[in-house]
Amino acid sequence: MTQSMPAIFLLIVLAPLAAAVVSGIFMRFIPRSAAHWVTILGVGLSFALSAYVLWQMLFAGMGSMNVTVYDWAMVGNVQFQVGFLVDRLTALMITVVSFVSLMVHIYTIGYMADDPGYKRFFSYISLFTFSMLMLVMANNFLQLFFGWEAVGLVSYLLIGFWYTRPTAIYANLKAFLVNRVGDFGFLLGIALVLMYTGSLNYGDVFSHAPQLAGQTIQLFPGVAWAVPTVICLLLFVGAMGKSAQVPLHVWLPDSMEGPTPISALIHAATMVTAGIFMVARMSPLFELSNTALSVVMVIGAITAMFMGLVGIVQNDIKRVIAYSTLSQLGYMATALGASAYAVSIFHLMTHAFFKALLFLGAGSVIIAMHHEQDMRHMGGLRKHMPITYATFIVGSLALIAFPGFSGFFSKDTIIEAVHESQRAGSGFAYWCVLLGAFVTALYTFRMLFLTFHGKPRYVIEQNHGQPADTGHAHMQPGHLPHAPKESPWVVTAPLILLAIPSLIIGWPLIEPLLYGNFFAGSIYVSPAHHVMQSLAAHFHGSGSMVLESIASPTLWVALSGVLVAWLFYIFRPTWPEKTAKALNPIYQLLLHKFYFDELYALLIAGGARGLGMLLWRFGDEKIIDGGLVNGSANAVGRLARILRRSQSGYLYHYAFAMIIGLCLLLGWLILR
Amino acid sequence: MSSVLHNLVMFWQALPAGWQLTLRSLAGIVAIMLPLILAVAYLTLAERRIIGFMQVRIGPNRVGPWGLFQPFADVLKLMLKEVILPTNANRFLFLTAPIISIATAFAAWAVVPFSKGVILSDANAGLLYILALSSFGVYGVILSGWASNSKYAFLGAMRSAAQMVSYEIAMGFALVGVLLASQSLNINQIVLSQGGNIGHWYIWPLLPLFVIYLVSGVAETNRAPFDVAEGESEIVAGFHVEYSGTAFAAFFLAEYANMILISALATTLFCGGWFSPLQGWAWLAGTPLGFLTHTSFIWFAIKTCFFLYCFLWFRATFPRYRYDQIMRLGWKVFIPITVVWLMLEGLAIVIKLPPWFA
Amino acid sequence: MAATIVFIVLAAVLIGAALGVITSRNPVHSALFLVLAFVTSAGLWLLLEAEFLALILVLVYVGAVMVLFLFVVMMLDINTATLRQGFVRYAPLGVVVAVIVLLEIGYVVWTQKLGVTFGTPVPHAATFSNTRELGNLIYTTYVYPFEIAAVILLVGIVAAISLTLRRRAGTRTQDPAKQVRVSAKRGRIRIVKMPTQGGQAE
Amino acid sequence: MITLFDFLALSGALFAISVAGIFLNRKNVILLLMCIELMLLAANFNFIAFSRYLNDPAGQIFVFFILTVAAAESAIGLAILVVLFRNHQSINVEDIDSMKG
Repeated sequence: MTQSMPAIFLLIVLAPLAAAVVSGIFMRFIPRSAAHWVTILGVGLSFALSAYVLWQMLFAGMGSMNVTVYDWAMVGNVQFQVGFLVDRLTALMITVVSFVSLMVHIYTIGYMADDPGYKRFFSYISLFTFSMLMLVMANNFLQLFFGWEAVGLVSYLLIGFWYTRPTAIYANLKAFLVNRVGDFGFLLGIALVLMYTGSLNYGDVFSHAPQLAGQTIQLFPGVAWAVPTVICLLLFVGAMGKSAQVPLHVWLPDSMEGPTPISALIHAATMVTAGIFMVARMSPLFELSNTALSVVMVIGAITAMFMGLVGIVQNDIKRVIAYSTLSQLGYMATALGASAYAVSIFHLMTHAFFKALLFLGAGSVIIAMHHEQDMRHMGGLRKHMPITYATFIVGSLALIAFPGFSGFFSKDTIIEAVHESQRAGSGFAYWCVLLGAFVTALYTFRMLFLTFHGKPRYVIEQNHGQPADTGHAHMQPGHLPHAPKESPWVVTAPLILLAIPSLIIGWPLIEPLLYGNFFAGSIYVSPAHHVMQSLAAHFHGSGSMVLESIASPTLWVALSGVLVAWLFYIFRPTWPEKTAKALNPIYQLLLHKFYFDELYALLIAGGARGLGMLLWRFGDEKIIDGGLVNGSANAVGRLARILRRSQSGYLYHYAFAMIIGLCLLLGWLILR
Repeated sequence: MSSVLHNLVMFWQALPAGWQLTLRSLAGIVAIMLPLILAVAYLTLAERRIIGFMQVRIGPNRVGPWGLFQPFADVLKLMLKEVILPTNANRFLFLTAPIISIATAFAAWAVVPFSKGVILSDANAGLLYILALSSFGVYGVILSGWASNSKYAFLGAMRSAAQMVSYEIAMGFALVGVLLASQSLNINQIVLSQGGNIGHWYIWPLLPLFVIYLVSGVAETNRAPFDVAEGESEIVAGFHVEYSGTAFAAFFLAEYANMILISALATTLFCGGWFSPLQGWAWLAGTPLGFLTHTSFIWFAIKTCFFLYCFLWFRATFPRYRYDQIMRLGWKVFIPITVVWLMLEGLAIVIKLPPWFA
Repeated sequence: MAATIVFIVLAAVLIGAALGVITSRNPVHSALFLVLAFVTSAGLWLLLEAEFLALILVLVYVGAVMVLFLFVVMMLDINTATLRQGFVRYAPLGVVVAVIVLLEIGYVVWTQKLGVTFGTPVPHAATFSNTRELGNLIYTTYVYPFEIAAVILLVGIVAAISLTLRRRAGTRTQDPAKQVRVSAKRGRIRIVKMPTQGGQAE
Repeated sequence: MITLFDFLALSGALFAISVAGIFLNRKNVILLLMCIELMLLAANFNFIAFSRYLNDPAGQIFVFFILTVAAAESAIGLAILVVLFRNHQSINVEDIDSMKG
């Protein structure tokens, strides 16, 4: 069994890559159906094998495996390898990733049916699956970084999938640039790791980790920093970029310019969780630095709370879900900061299911609304699309942590964990995540009510003598050519398949995952950090957890959020407008997303522009062009103009020079 | 009578060693020069008679018995003629040129062995000396042509000089073959190394080199059929067209002395010098004809005369070469052949090919 | 004694010839003075028992190189008048520099004695051959420099020929080989069959 | 008795004369070439004299090489000169300054 494992790992990774190559490079030679069949087969194979690996881990007692399949290069003593570290954390991740990916693949058949870039899209998402699997399965920092950048690249490509839209191009540029900031920190962190441990291999680095604890580094003269803190903060900067934590979150809402399946796959379920995964993977390093963990926690809490607030005022259905994603990622980061890595990963998994479900559901709505995403033009869709509605409800309840749904188990535990944590900033974080629950419920049900309940706010235009296929582009916002109807089975099937785990996955998994020592060997928690133990002390099984939730504030906070949403959007639909007027400054603040974009545009873009202008005007034109290029040419020219005098071209002048030189040389030899 | 002789001997012994050397050398020079001039004189006569014979006419036969005094009459005539200096000619160079010609022609004889031990200077680098002097001979031609301030003379001088310089290379290479074979530059040594019998003569292993040497010699001396320098039908009489009287006689003398020198060298270097062609024939030694196997000046003279005859024969036989053909022959035929043959000879020396290189 | 006299005479002639080279009005005279200088040098080298080099100097320089010089000098239609402009003007400078060089060399040679002591030359045995000695050295120790020198000469030949070679248009040349190869039957005569006029022949 | 220094003085004088010659005949390329030959001759003198007085034939080898190189040099130099004359109708150094700076 273990002998065949390296081959299986390779197959898991390479199957999507092969599919991506086939559907991408041979795009012109294969039919549309071949593109989706080959990629679905590839990812399906990946999923099947991942599930097999997970099964082996859970029930057949397979230990973690660290295999190196290829020595890529050797520089000095540093080996660059391609290898796989597969333990329970990895197995769980690859299963989730390949499952969600498979769902998205299937869903895409319906969603992108009319798109000219159909085959290209399949190639991209397969390539993405490959990259994500490489990232997750890496056993060294180099491969991790490769996967990290590869998912970034695919994300860039997919956000700008509709490359004729200027907004898409701006969005993918933004995502790319913001991610560069994170990657820069990440790369510095990796460099520092290499510098202090001399290796890029996880195993070597983690075994060296305890020795790092006492070391300090002087980033600025005179200020000694603990090395683990610096490394962890730098690595977390990378995670902030990838997992969209404040203040590097700005790219994620804009990335909704990409097709909806992508939003589900990349910007909700998988890629954005790479940062969370990475921090969990680096737990032996993070455990060394309380400072870093505090930073992680506070950043996560801020993200969880404030990004949720922004979600309340959004009208674009996908943007609401995007802000909800940000908020949930904040929850995960907060859990990391509380040393509750397992909880974080648990939430990552449940979130992957229900958030993918919500996105795909939103996509289903968008199909029905003919690519209209503004919720102000929706309403009452419940009757027209029952399956979507039902699954959407499941997703929403999971999201607001309604007892019994998967999100409940993970999110509630996170809040409990933060409550238990004694780390600096945990008090602030606790209130953030608690209020966050209210906010989550508010925006989730606002979205639900606006979309599926109430009166329809769209107009059905019977075609005025125009051919029906002249396109949706000619429609006014909120005008539809015909009544919305339920999406085809390729769309609804993934919804149902995702709804099932969203509903039930928490019940069986919470105990083994969180309290069953499942991640032993994958995640290291310092004995000093007792959060999980104290949580375990309160835990008496999932059933009792559900029952006990009545006593916890979380449920009531969430339910009050639902109630407020019902009041505002069902009971008295005029209230939101009035409230917005009454609380105009806050409303404006939220509507402008705390002015992050404006701030960045002013400071960073403006600063960069000013710096660029300075460099261009002064550095480039004056110094380089004027001084170095033309200046050196001019200097040579001027010098040559003087030296040219000596080059008379007359042979005898040269001969004279030689002879006189000889005389002087002889004279010097004599007088020496 | 004997007391006079005795006094003379006493006087000689009283002289310092340097004087003795000088006087002895002078005596040797005179002893070579006089017969040589005589030989040249009679060579001119022989030429006229032989060519006359070949062309079925009589030739000079009026002065003295069989015309034997004809050369003296010619000399007398030339000596009595006026030496004309052309206008604007460089007087000094004009008069120096024939002297250079004749001096180099005679000086080369210093290292020629006439018989066993009969040699003026047994120099180590005798062969080089001869080559050096023969290359120096070019100057007589060039200077005479240039100093005459005459187009014909100048053209002739240019032709002649270029021709001599070109053929000197082929000639030098041919002589390198000889020095390779004998492993010496000393001419006496070269002759000695050919001793034994006629088979040891270098003419056999070096036959191509010998032919080239002989032809180059003809070209060096500007003799027919390589006499484009004088080419009387083209450029009147070549480089010495402006010369007359004694000066002309000097050129004449030099040309014929050079002919004799070339012949003598062909004899010495390739044909065993003073060795008898019958040397080594043991059965002859006991007979009355045994003296024929002895080394002797006579053999040297006979061989030299044979080559001289060849010179005259060529003149009577061959039409004149065109100038470009001469150059082509020298550069493109002779030099490659000599180089190739030198390689073969080197090979033969390495494998010690008997009897010459054993 | 005799050697000293020979040395003095030859050295005097050599110096005179060298002066002649640089002061002659006519380049031909300069060349001839140079020939004289080479010949006297060869004589002096004989005094130094370097007979091979002395003869080679005459053979190569006097016999070939200087002839080449003379050819060029004589055949080029050189305007010597313009070439000698500034001769007088530069003469003092030339003399001053020459004197400086001479003084420096003299100082090094006499005052410092080069800092070395030299023995007297060892007289050679009668059978000693300078040529053989040089040959032994050239073909053993210095064989690679010798080969390089050969290559340099080859390059010199190729360069000199290719520089001066020019194909003049419109020259007519004979190809003797072609002339010899001509077949009288096929190349020169053409036999044409002509029908007779019929009946007119007697 | 002729000493080494006599030869060295002679060659020094020869060298000085040729140096002066370069200054005097600065316009005539042929004479410049001749002066260079004269300089080489002076150098050869030293080699041979040292070779003789140090009893080391290696000096003569160098003379041999100098002669070789100088012969090649003058052949090429004269060839250039001929071509030059063919193109310029002059060998005046002042006419061949087309490469001046």
